[in-house]
Amino acid sequence: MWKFIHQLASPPHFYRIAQILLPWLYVPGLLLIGYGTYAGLFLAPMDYQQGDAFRIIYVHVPSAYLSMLAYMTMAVSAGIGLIWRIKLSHAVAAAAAPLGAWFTFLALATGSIWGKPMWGTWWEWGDPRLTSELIMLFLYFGYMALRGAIDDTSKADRASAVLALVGAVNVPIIHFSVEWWSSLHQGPTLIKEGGPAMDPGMLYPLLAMILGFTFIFGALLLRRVRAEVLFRERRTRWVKNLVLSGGN
Amino acid sequence: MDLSMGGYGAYVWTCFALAGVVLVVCEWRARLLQRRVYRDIEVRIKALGDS
Amino acid sequence: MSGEDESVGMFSGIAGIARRDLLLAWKRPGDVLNPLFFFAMVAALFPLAVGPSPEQLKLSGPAVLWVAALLSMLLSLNSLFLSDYEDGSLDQMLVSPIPLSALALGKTLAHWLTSGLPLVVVSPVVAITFQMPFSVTGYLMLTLLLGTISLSLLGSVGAALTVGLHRGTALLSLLILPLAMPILIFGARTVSLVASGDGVAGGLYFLAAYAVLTLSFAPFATAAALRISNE
Amino acid sequence: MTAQLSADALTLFRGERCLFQGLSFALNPGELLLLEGRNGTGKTSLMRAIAGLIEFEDGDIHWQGKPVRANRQSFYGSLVWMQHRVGFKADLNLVENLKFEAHLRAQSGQDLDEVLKRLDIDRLKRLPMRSLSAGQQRRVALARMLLSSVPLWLMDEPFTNLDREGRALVMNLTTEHLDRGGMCIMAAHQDVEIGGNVQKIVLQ
Repeated sequence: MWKFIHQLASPPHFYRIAQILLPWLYVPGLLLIGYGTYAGLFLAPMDYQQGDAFRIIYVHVPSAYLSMLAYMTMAVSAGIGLIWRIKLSHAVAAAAAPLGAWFTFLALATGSIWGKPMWGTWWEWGDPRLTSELIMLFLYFGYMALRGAIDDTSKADRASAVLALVGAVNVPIIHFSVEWWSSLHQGPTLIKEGGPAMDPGMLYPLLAMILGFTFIFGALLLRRVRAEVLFRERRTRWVKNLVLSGGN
Repeated sequence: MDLSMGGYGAYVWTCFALAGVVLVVCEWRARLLQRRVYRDIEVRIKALGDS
Repeated sequence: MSGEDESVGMFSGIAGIARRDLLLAWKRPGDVLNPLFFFAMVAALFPLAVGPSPEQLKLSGPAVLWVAALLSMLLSLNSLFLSDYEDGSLDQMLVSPIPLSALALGKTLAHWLTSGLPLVVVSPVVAITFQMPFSVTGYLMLTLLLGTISLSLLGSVGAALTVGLHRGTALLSLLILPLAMPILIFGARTVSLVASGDGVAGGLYFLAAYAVLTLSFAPFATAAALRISNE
Repeated sequence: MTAQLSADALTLFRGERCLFQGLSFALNPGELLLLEGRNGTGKTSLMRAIAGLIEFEDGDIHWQGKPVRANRQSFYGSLVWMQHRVGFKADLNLVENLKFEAHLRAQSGQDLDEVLKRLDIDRLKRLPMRSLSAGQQRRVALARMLLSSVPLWLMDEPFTNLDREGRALVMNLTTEHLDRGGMCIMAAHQDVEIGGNVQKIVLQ
């Protein structure tokens, strides 16, 4: 088992295996998203309070969930890279950040569009989730800016890893404090927490979307990590052989 | 099939379209990154030899 | 020739470096005063921009003072490790038997004493111009006291990460501001709550707990960041 | 018996460039290690890497048989480092600077005034560092080494900015330190006349 992990973490192996893995993530991901979109838009029953506008949650919730997942991926792999000095996991952290930022942006945009018919404004500071997402986006920007400011890859890896870990400690605190802050004036919330009360007809498409988005996130992550690995290993024999032989 | 989404069509469709755009952009950016790194290595090898 | 000596200890190291930085601040009072002037000026911008209505100023006072304090702390954080990095003192600190986290803590302590504490002291004067009653001012000082401790500690991590980078100033703000949001939220809201006559214990507990949390992890993160930045 | 300080198969990269590969040495009490080589050959980088400020790509340094990587603090308790940027605060005077140094590492207990007199900087005692010349600042860095009681001296280009008298002083002090059973690693691109046990590494 340990040997297998070690082998996977070796860049040439990872590079090859990731390529083989890609279709196994894309196909189920796209199928799930296809089903989720169709079922979410046309099959799921209408919410009696929000009408058809509630269907926005089928893209909002998965992207909000992914913005968290990407941050966790980033922080955990940065921590692993910092402690065990595994270069591959730094590459994962570097690849996760821009994806996380994009999904955070998507969560913010869809949340804001949802807010217009529901609250009558494009932006409602009273909603803790939107506010947390906004701070999340700033955290991603900070992380990517720090990475961009340091030329030396190994130095950038470790410095941004420290930042990611400090951020990871802070993320729950930020959520908690924003929650407290908005509770002071009884703001509206985007999604009701009533999980069990949700109609299965509404729930299954949502689960399909979340799972599908996660698969696609995995695929995008692998693609980016492959590029990162190629860049970091650009001076090694195997990369040169690969490029000389025109492989991919 | 109610494409107007009970009057909320503009909002709902914009959100789904936006999600599609973001996914496509992410995919495109990832491919672009890979291509760029690959081409840089090619240029390097041509310029400096493969030693 | 003994390698170890009892007189060189962690606490002596913390005290020593804090004393050195205080001495430096004493010889360059501008470094301490400029952020204070900045604080007062930012606070003065708001009444000028919003208008002189006393009701409005009273309402926005806690928020304005807190935002101004946060920005002023950021301003002074930028130079926290810069001169040590430039003149080679940081190298000397790195090869000392004193744990680097202890030295970082000492420097952060000095930073707080020369930037956080003066803000706490000056804040009542600025608060008067926002029509803040004296009963509320006490709470403003208390929240600033707890909040600036966390800001100094959290900021030292950012300062350590950006030391030696070009365009470090803007980057530092970008890194620290989102992390500092909880401090701002609890600091400013707690004062506002006092002003409107509500309970405040929750906010104060949070600020105290957060200060303890940052105290326990920030020095180590700062030390790790310094080693990386100084390569 | 294992050497006090030993390095095996060190490899160091700076950016894309490999500075050296498979470098090994061993140092025992009373010995001097001279690092020679033209500018840009990596003397300073090697020095910084020995001090643990940059990491070797490969290889390990052992202090008293234990890897430095895992026992940083005890290694740092045994060395003092004189580098190009002397590491003093320009706004503080000589005594204030040296007093602060006493918090950073073990002190030999030598009298400060005597040390300063020996280095011929006692009359500069109360001047802020910024008003001292580069050579005088180097002498203060020497005072830091004399005042500390550590066995290993790391000296990066100790002769820069010093006149002939100053250079002789550095050599005398180093010889004395070696005679006391100390060790020294010195990077220099000048002739060094220090008797005794001298090893040389020439970096290309």
